[in-house]
Amino acid sequence: MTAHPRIWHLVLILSIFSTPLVIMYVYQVIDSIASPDPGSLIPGEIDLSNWRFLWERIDMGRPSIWMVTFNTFIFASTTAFLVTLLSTTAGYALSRLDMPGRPYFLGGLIILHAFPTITLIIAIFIILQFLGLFDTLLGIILVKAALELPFGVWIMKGFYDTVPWEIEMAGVQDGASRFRVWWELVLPQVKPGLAALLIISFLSGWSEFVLPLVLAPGSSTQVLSTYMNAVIQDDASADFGLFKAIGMFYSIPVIVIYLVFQKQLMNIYGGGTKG
Amino acid sequence: MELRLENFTKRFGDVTVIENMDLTVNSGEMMALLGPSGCGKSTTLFAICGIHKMNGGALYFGDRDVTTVSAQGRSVGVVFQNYALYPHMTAEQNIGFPLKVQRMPKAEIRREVERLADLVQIGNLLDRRPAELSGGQQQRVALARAMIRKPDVLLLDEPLANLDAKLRLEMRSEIRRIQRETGITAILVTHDQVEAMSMCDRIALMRDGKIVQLDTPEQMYRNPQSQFVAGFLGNPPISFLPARADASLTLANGQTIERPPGLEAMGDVVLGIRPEHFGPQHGTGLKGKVVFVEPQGREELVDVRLDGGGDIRSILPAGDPIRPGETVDWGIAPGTILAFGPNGDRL
Amino acid sequence: MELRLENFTKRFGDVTVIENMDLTVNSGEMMALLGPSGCGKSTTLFAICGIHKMNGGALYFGDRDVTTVSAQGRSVGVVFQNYALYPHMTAEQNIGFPLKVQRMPKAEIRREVERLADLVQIGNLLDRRPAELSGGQQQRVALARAMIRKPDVLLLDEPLANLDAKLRLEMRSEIRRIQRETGITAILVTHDQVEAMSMCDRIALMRDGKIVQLDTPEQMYRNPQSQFVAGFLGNPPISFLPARADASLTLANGQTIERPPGLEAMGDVVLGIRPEHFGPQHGTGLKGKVVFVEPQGREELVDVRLDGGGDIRSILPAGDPIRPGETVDWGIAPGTILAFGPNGDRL
Amino acid sequence: MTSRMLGIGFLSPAIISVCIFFLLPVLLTVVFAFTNMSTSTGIMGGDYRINTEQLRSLPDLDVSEATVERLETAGFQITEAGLTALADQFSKDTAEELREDYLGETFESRRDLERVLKDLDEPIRRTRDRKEAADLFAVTLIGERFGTEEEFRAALGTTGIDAVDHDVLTEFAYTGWTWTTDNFSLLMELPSTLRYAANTAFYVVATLTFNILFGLFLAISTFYLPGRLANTFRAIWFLPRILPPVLYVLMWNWFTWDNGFIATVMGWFGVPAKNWMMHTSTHAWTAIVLINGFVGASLGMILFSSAIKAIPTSMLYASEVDGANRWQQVRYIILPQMRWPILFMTSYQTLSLLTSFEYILLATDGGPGRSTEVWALAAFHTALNNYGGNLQYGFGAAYALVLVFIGIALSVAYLRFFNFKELLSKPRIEQ
Amino acid sequence: EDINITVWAGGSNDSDSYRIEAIEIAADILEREAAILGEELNITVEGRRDFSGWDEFKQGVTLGAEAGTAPSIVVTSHLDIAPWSTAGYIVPVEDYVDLDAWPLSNVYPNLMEIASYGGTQWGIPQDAESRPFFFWRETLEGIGYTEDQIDALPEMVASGEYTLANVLEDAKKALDMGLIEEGYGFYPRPSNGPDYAQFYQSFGGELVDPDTGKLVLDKAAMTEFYQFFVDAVAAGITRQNHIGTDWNQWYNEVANGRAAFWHGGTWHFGRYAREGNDDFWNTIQFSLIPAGDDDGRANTITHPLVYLVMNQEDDRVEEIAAQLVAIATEPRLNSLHAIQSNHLAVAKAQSDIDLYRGDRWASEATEVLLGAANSQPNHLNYGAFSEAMFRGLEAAWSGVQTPEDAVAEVEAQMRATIGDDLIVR
Ligand SMILES: Nc1ncnc2c1ncn2[C@@H]1O[C@H](COP(=O)(O)OP(=O)(O)OP(=O)(O)O)[C@@H](O)[C@H]1O
Ligand SMILES: Nc1ncnc2c1ncn2[C@@H]1O[C@H](COP(=O)(O)OP(=O)(O)OP(=O)(O)O)[C@@H](O)[C@H]1O
Ligand SMILES: [Mg+2]
Ligand SMILES: [Mg+2]
Repeated sequence: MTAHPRIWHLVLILSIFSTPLVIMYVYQVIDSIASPDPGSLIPGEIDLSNWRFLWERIDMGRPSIWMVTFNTFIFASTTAFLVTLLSTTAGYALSRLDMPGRPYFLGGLIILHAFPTITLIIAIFIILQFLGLFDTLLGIILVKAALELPFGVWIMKGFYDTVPWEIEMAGVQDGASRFRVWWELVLPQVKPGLAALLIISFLSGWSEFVLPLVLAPGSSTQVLSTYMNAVIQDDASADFGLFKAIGMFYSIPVIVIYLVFQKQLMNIYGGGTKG
Repeated sequence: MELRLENFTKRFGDVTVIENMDLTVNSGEMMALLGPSGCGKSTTLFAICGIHKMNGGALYFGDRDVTTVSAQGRSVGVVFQNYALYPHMTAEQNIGFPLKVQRMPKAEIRREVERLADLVQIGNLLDRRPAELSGGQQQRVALARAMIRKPDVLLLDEPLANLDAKLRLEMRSEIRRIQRETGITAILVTHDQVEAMSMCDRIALMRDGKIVQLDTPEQMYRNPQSQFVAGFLGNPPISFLPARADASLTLANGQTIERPPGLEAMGDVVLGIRPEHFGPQHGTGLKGKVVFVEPQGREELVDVRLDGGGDIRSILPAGDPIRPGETVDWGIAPGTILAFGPNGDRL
Repeated sequence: MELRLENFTKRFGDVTVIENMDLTVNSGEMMALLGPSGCGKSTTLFAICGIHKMNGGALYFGDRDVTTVSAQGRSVGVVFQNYALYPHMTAEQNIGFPLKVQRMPKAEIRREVERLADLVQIGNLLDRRPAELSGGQQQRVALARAMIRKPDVLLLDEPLANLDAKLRLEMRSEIRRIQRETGITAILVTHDQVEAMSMCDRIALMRDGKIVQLDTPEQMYRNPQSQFVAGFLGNPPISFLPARADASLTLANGQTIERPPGLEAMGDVVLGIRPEHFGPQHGTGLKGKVVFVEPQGREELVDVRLDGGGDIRSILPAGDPIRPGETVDWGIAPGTILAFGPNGDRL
Repeated sequence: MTSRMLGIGFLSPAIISVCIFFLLPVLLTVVFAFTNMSTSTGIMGGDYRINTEQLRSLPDLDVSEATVERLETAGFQITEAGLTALADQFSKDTAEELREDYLGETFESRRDLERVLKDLDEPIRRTRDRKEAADLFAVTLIGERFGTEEEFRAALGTTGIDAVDHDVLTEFAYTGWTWTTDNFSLLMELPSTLRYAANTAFYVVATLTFNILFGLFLAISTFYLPGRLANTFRAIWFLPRILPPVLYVLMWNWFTWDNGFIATVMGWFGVPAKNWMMHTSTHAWTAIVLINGFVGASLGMILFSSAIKAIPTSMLYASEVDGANRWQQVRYIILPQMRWPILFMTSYQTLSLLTSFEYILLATDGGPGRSTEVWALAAFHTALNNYGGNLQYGFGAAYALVLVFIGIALSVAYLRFFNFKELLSKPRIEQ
Repeated sequence: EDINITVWAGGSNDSDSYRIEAIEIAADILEREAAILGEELNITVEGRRDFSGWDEFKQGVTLGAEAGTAPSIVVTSHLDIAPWSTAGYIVPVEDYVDLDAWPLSNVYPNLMEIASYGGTQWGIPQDAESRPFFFWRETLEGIGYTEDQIDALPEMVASGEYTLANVLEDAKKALDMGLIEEGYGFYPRPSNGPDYAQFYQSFGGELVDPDTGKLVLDKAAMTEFYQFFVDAVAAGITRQNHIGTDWNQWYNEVANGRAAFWHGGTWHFGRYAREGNDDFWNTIQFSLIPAGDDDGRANTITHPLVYLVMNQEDDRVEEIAAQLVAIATEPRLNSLHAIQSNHLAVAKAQSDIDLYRGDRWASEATEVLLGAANSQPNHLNYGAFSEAMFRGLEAAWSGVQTPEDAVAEVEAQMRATIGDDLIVR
């Protein structure tokens, strides 16, 4: 766009609105390493004791942060992997393959895409319990993956839709089977989609709170969100510095992923939800 | 290899796009499928290569009935309009892909790829990916890929549509050269009459899913079987003038022209006059006023509005000092008038 | 209104796209900005309409210095390549938009829109949205929208690029007619030489951000100031043959041609021979073999490979029985050879 | 491989998991909504038992007084049959001793009998054995649990209850869940229903309005800013979307609590410290709308930004040379062309907001005074999370079912926004 | 023989660690007993108390019980006995242990009664406590009380001479005199808890009808109870947005005299020290919850946590678990918890243990409070009752509804959810 002399108006309004967020971000960082005195906003001395949770248990009743982090990582990455895997095949089938019932699958997909999933949690509990997967990481992984699937399939279908039909036709014409065409010719074209979906579902898993809270309440299946919430709720020790340090620790991967994959993230949210 | 389409019918849902079409392409011939947008050219091509199923009729490659053979099983090379190169593969991998799926040994693939690369003259570009190639180079890679399996038939779907004017000129002769050199039977789908005429041995001109005329380019230009064909070919396009035929031809504006020899019909006719056949060099006979002059370098396009109504176009070598507004009295080259009946058929 | 660009310089970041360009378009004149892709045509246009700021120089509309006036403040009408119609508005709303933003009363807008719609002959299409209009009709709407403010200058950025061949022909004369009727000063940006030559009073041929020649179409075709200009204009394109000039002209292949009168240079030159100036009708003199014949309806394009090397193209009326492989001995029309020095300048 | 086979193969993993964790739960939710399932009924079926607590409400029941009497007094009786069994399973001497001293005697509770067994000369020493021994003399079924209906009816027989009353008692004693439509009549009756519905409506409308308007504002304003600045603002506003909700809400808590940022800053101006999130329901609503709104605006910003980017620049140029100023450009060119994304965001967000409660749960948990309790949160509280501990699965499912219906209805409407016809177009390779 | 015992303790933090450790010690003892009998018993005890709150804990236990992954022993509110026993999640301890024998025979009978339901002894009390009313001495002195008057306060409260009306009055006075800040006159617990049933009782409310065993909604008492809080807000001595105040902030404030009157748990005693108040006896006075008016009575509620044995696939685990619970009830073991966490004894003999007797707080509190303490009823629908009661209070307190409207809504809510088991007065 052409440069405009009155841009500072916009910048001013935007800045005003952004101030609360920025303050939150800034103090999120400051307080985790140097808590100000109560009633003051000026940070005190650098104080790494808020980070003690890294090397000691903040409360003997709680699991170690490292185990929780490990759980979270397993949960998020496995979910992301599953979602991506299933979406990749299903998205292709819906986008490209001529098969009976395709319109119904597509319609169903859209309905599910917009479906209120969290209300189903009681019923999901029953199913998990029936499968013997209640209070296991595997259980919440499967549930989370299934709930994310409609979104994932939708995204992947969108990416497949942009691959020119001619590429596929050329592949068929060159003598390759449909499977081979998919694997060798089409899949490489949707790599950005795969990456984006992988990132998004990882982030979504990393942040998930309600599912682990309800469906995996045990100590050994704690994830960072439930761990952090438990620490915050614990009325024996309110220490915002500690919370914020844990929060920092929790959000570092998110920030890193954001910085590295900014483009893909913006794309998927823009492109993935288009009609 | 001869290609024969018999009674070909294609429907999409309820809509019949092509009905009972017959087409024979001789061995080694290059045939154009020419026609306006939506007439069914691509549909025919997709049926021949097996990407679409035929709803009726049969397709033969030589004596082999391939009607129900899958696309993978037919030996057809196709060049798509936007090249359809695999963007993640180098030119070499693109060209070699058809052999790779046949599990041919690497060394052999390499040899074949080089042979084809030489044929299309891109031997030095084999490591590049499509994005690093110019349009013409991509076109060549696509051609090489289509040819590497030594297919029975080569199909080209508007192969030049995405190239700029100069490249189009170049690739036109290039494709023709390669087709001649390999002697492959080829079908070219296009809606550009210049391409069809300049590249092909014969042209099948289609309209609404039917072949309206199948002829050599010269024949089709000189001897169109209908007003539609006459209007479709020729650049600048032919001018049509309605007239009444009796002893002579009386134009709607009242001017008269001599009956061309051989024209027997009487009553309402439409006359077709090509721009190169109307001009001062052809004598006199039609009076009018120049309304528009378009210089085009070596030639000038002149629109003449006849006295009493009716526009007629002329193309003249550049340099004649003609100005809009000038009144003219120009003639028509004898024996060049095409006459059509009210239904559009040639008389 | 006369338009004057003085010392115009435009940089994007570090890259200087245009440096110190001068251009004057006379009042009521239609000027083509012609040149290959990326030469800076659109950049110049955007500077004139005020969408881009100029990094140096000045722009005058008549006597008014508009260099620092915003796009909204200049009175220019622009037709964009893809028409840039507002898809959510009807044709009427599109055309009326420039007046609406000036808060003109509705009734007046309506009257003006009708006037323009009549001018571009789409009076019956005013309720349709762009998606319901054909390419040519969209083009007309865009034209009407550009003209409704009675702008000082009309700018057209490749207005015909997206139209098919027939429509292009039609819109070419249409745009020219409207420009003539309204007497507006216009600039047409195009990379199609035919468009530039057929529509404009003068052509500014650009290359790499510079105007290399500014002339009438005829002059530019007949009298190109450089090899680049000669190569850029003409369809089919001119053929170039390197030669040595001494007493006569000796081609690289050893054949000799007579020196054209007026050529004074000695040493290495490049000869430019237009296809219409080489052929049997011009006598004999150059021997070679026909390598390729491309029928194009009323004409045939013939590529001749000269004995000893070098290709030269000829265009002949259709119907001459020429076949590839034939040996020929054709001449060049006297006085038509263009000679260029090693640096490409006309000698 | 035909596309048919390949398609089925490619789809089935996704379909299976969606069926198990998506469709099946929907069905189960429908089923549960028609039960009285709760913590006390359990989920997997129940037992049969009557305890002393229930004895008190026996008179309300349609059974004879004799039955009530019998149930209350049956107790433990030393009978010959019991003694024989005791002799078999434990010791003859004990049985003998018991017969001599207590034959025919009735004990009101097992504990009394146990004491006797313990105090014999030949006592039964181990606690568990004593309990088993005592059970041999049980006539009463009070306090006993029976796994199946047959066992319970048999016990009724043993106790000597009139067969006429068996059916009523069996039903009375069943602890598992039963079918009922009470959940829905309860929903109709409860005054809170209306309030939660109103809360939800307010929440959805307010948040949605904020989301869309502010999302639009962000998208449009960053569009006009030079790259660096725009990216900075985008980053600031994108983070709420991807930050874990627990952390994001913690930041808000810090911002608004009594010793938090606002309170501290307001303190400088003499405003007494208060909890700016929970002070009144207005504060709570403001916080809720902002917390959710920032996240929603974040999504809106991204979606709308890409929609704006999709508008051809030439169209914007055109409007500039047509004389439109920036505001007119936004008003007449950009906004009208964002109709579809706005519509999409609206319907999509409506659904998400209707069913989302994560942020509210973490921020106010419905308070103060349930003023921010929305429908989905009420479902969660009722079914899974309350201080009382008696979780009402069936009632919670009824709450959820309402949302499920709204969800389906909205999704179908939403289908129409998508150009569904286009989806139906057939794949272009027919094999 | 290897036995795995899992213990989940709700609402516990570091100072409550003996809830689990006592089981561990008991396991050691039981192993040794077995060893003497020549059996090799190997008990692994696994404890867990990292729950976000009671809500999550209960949800985890019930869903776990449904899924068959429930712990062997839970430490939870006695109120859970009714629903959990009905659902079959827990098994009666009386099936496995001799209630007439040491140490269970030594447990206060009223506590044992609280841990039973429907005539069955389901659990064993784990600790006892009570929820007294606290006064900040300095503030009272500031408004004119002498030291003796302050010392006599508990009796005045007990006898009904000093009522909640006086509390309002005194707090207002303190506020007007600037001894306290606005909102710090009466500073109640910031979240739902049994404490609030006490105020209902203060105004003459009865939780359960002793004859029929049905729950009782005394509308008049309930309205007055709500009105008291509304009045407190109106007088500026209680904050309208008090509910939801951070617990840590709350502890810190009451321990250091920011509030004039408040109420809390006996276990807060230790917390006050941790918040820097080492001089409880000279700074704080405590009593029963004062009567609301002349109809009401001073009272306090004890809300013991209980050990419950959860239904397991393997009976043997249940048996061992029950025995561990019994052993953990040994006075010495239980005193460890009582003193460390400032709870009260569950067994009479604990008063004879030096550790316990040496603790002034434990002894005095037991004396002043425990005798008069009643408890909430074990009733299937009590959860719904208490939930509705608190929500109503919250609505009135925060000004969302008037006390009358709130009570009306509570009544509707209770009638709908409790139905036949409710008596409305
Ligand atoms: N998959 C399809 N479903 C329904 N109708 C179709 C389909 N493909 C093509 N058609 C219709 O069949 C007719 C012929 O289409 P076809 O693509 O063969 O035209 P074409 O001659 O190749 O045109 P163009 O020059 O525009 O490519 C058109 O009317 C088109 O709308
Ligand atoms: N916004 C820009 N930033 C940087 N470089 C630019 C920008 N716009 C144009 N250029 C460069 O300026 C040069 C001239 O561009 P311009 O668009 O004017 O070419 P053009 O003559 O219109 O070409 P075309 O016929 O392809 O439209 C090109 O090299 C182009 O890469
Ligand atoms: Mg086509
Ligand atoms: Mg351009």
